Amino acid sequence: MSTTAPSGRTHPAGPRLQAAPPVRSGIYHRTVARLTYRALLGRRRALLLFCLPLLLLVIVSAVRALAGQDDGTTADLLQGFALSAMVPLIGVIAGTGAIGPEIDDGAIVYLLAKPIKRSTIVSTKLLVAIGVSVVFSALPTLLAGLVLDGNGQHLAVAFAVAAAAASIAYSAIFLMLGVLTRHAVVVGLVYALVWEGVIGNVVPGARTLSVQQWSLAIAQRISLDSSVTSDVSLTTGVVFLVLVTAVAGWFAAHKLRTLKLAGEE
Amino acid sequence: MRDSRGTHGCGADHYGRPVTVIATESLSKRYPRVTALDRLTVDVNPGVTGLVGANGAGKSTLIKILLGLSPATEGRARVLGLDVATDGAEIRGLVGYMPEHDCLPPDVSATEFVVHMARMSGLPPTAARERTADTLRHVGLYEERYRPMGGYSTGMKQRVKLAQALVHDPKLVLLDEPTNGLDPAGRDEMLGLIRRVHTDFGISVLVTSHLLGELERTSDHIVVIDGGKLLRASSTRDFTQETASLAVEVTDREQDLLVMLGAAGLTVQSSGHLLLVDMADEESYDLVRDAVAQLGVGLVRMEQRRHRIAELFTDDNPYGHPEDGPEGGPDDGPGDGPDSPAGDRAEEKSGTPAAPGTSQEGDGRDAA
Amino acid sequence: MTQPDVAAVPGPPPGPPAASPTDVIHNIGYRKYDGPRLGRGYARKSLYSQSLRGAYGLGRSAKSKVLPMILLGAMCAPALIMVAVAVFTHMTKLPVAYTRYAVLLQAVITLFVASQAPQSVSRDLRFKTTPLYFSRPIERVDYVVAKFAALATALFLLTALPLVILYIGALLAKLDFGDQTAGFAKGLVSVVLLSVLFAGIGLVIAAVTPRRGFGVAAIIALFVITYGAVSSVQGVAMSQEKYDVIGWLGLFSPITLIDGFQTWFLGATSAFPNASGPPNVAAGLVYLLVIAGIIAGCFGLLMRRYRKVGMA
Amino acid sequence: MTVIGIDKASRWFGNVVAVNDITMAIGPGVTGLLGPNGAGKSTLINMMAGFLAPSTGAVTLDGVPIWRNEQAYREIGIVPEREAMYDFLTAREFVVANAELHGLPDPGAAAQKALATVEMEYAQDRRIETYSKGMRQRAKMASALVHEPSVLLLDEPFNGMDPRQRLHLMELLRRMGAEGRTVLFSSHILEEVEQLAHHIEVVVAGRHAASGDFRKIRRLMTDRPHRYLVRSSDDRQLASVLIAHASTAGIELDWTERALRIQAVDFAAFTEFLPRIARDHGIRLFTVSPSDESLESVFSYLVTA
Repeated sequence: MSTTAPSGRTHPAGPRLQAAPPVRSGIYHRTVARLTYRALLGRRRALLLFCLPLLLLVIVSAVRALAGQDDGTTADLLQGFALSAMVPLIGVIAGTGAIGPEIDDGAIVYLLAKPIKRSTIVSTKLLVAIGVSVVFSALPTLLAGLVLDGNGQHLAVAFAVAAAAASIAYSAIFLMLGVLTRHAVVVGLVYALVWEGVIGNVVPGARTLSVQQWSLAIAQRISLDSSVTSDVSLTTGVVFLVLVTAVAGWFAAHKLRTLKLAGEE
Repeated sequence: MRDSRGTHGCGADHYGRPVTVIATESLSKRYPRVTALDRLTVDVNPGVTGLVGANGAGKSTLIKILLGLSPATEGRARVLGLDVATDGAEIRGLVGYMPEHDCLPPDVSATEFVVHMARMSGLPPTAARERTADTLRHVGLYEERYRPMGGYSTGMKQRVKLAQALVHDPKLVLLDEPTNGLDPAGRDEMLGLIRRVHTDFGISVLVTSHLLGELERTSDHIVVIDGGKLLRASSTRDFTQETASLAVEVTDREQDLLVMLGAAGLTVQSSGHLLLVDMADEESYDLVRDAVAQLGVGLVRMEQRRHRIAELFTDDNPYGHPEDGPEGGPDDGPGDGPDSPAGDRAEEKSGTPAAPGTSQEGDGRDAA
Repeated sequence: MTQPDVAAVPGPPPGPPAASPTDVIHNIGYRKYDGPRLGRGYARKSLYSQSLRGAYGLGRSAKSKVLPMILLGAMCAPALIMVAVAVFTHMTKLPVAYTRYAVLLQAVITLFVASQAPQSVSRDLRFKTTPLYFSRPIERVDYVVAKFAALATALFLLTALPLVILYIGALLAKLDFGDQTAGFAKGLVSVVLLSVLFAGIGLVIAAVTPRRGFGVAAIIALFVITYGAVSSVQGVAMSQEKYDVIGWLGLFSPITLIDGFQTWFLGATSAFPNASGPPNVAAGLVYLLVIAGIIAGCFGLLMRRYRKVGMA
Repeated sequence: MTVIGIDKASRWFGNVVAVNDITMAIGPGVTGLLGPNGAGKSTLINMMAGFLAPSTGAVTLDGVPIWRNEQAYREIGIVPEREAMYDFLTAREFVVANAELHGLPDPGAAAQKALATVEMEYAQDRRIETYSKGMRQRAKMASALVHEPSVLLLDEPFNGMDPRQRLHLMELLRRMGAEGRTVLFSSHILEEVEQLAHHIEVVVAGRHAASGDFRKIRRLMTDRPHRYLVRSSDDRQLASVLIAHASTAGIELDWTERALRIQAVDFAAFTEFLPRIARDHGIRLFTVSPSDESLESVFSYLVTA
């Protein structure tokens, strides 16, 4: 994003609207991104971002030490812990954290009161959230897979790709929640733990409407291990992932555009 | 405890009966980066005392030390004759504290909350209930006291905060910005209440405020702390002494009046819509009166200007700066703002003559 | 005790009809208080009882009673059913050991901690009520002790009540008095420890998350994730038949800590895979030390936390 | 010359009407937006800041609607009431970020200039979370000034500031106004408004209650009795002369103040009559002091009206 040259006039009076350059649009604004990164990684909640992948690696190291190299165990752990617990949790933290606290404490004003399209703000924050959650979930998943059985049956790569795809969708969903409600983290956790963690694993019908299953479809395609199965086809999975990401992102932008920072009188 | 002499300078008479409510002796508090209090020596007498201090560490640090919650780096302080270093708990039993910030849980009623706080102060259950009912009535909370506090207005919340500080019948209350967030009507009521806390309840009050005008109106004494040091402590009357300058405002023809008074031998300056007349002697009053009468214009105002506490924070220049504010040389000390450039003085002068003088005369409070 | 107030203001002025002594206008102005001022101990007790009642929503809005009461019900219902079954089918022993009950219903206990620990301490932080406490005679340690004790007691009530039901039921079913009493006593010891441990962990998390929702979520996440991780790795160890490892792994989540402790010290049957509790004396002692260490650590963290919060 | 126009604007939240059919134009100079708590000041400012759409009516910047018009922010600088900023940044980083968000060609220089304007250079490399309220306020000001806006909107800017900080900010705003910017600030502290704004807009319960110079507003309310406190060399005689005059409704001798308290019904007649009659009777006037002309009492009239 190169900076366009606005009027650098120092005299305040006089209309500049006509002469002014257009409002900044696009999908990525460097400054918004920098602020978001620092908000996400510079605070206490970032600890959780580090803790969860660390926990995963500790567990897989322990398991590797116990069980040696084993494809079945690898698939179980990567699906049971990485994809169904860690990925959504990281998604909650990154997705809501990218925008929720700013709206909550009102600092978002400093972004909104700028000649920048609000859709640009949302898309930038979404990209940041995606970046952060991919780094903190797909990468550890890949590492965990390698530790467990060194990409045997392509399991490590399969689950890493699935985790990345899921991270994108989760980021969008939770970013939208962050715009919609002050209780985004709680709602997100309930969704992540209950829907994805329990219902998605137990109630068959719910599985078709589960980010975890959609991304599992990708893992199923990539891995050579027959124990990795999804309830949805690859096409369905990918279509749903794209659709959910796009709709959530659009809706978040729409909501931010009409966000009312009403006085609290 | 180390030193049980009659606390010279802490103003206690022979044995413990405090004449001063608060007495500090070269009290200092230093943090790694800032010095919050710097050898502060001040006595606070019974009555309502206003505390003025820059934002930041000083004020809250002093309150913490006085409540025995934070040790001083050096120096000593006594509250109600008790040493803050050793008798903290006892002091806190006899002192009430109303914080500046919100401190009320929204989901309980004022009654429940204040009863609970009364018990935290050591009142037995029955006494806690009875005193809560009385105290809430005294601060002006009636039916609302059974409703959850989340729905209260700012004024009602401030009343509950005051009630919890009074419920155990303290000898002294520390009120931190009690009028913060209140609109004019609410402020008038709160200031009236604060006066009553002293006059009717017999409780000494130390009240902080950033609004100097309201301290001038409410306090018997005023203590000004700046940069951790005592800038000045004296009675409000001393702070607001009359100056030798007479402010005159007329409905029309200021310039003519200025010329006339000048011709009559008076030194006159124009400031906004005011004329400032240096008082040579009593005759000056008559000269002004006659000049106005002769011009046939209305005499809106003629009063001696009073000093204001705000002057402590501006350049100590005499009145009569030109209206425009030049960019004053910024010489920031760490932590607080630079002295204001001279423009303040001029504008303040042209803007406020009504408020300070007259409200001091006694009308400000019964406006409601 | 209030009636004859300071009758300072006399009735009408000395006028024609002499005022009878019953005609008085009482002074209802400000009254001084010169009754007793009870000290820290009393304030601490008051805070304790208030917080304990608060944990069950007593003295608060009707809405805040709902969840704790439902959880208490959920905790007791299985015990009642078991007792009924035991009495009517003339069982020779209870279907569940006293020591096992809390482990089985850990989800309910977790929910209770997660909902009530934040309500106990996060509110004071969120709404900045803490300075009001510390500007009174009570000290930091009084506050922490009262809050800690109150939540531990609330948890003890939650976990001990079903055991009492089981015990009474067992006696009604004419099961062996000695066995039952011993089992009941062990169960009580176990839930005391559980209550203190869970209360400590819950309070520490709640005290660093002033936002109540975060606190609730963080507590649930901690209990669920650690338990999930421990049991899944235990599962792997089981499949590899490494039973000692199973026993050691229990150290890494709160409920399995309690399980390991009672398995070694109270002779309970472990709920671990293959019932593999702590493998040896050293392991048993480590369980005890870890539990004690966590409880002490939580207390220390709370004290530290409130030193900072103090009067902010 | 930049003007914010509010034209028959209303704003309601459900059935609560926060702003009720207000029309006003805010032009260059300092304007005080005054009203009791809950009067709708913040709602009004939020509409001017483009954070809230008017339910009916229009809020415009030089004729262009502000709502959903990001372009307007090139002209508008906002100092919000809420404390939160990006507290993990230093003030310099924060202001530079704001400059970048405005797309300024040299963000660093613009930021430095803004920080100099608010005299915050000495603390610009400390994190904002370490700041006092007054320093925060100045950092907010710097961020609002960084793009040299022609309109400055400040919601309760003096809240929580100490006397020095207050004086400093007043001076700053005064300067902004003198430079030809449109400066609007809201407050419920009359002392502040009185000292800073010649022009006031008063809102009460969502309605536009008054507009203009507050002294003139006071005089417009001629049906109100004007209260005066007068000290003279002969209060009794003065009282007896005054009470006979039609401009005076009531006189009271205040013993504690040793002064007359006078209710004037006809402001013009009374103020002209008083010096004349004093001169004619040889009574020396020491003090003639209108005791209800402060904004505070103007305001209480408006509120109770």
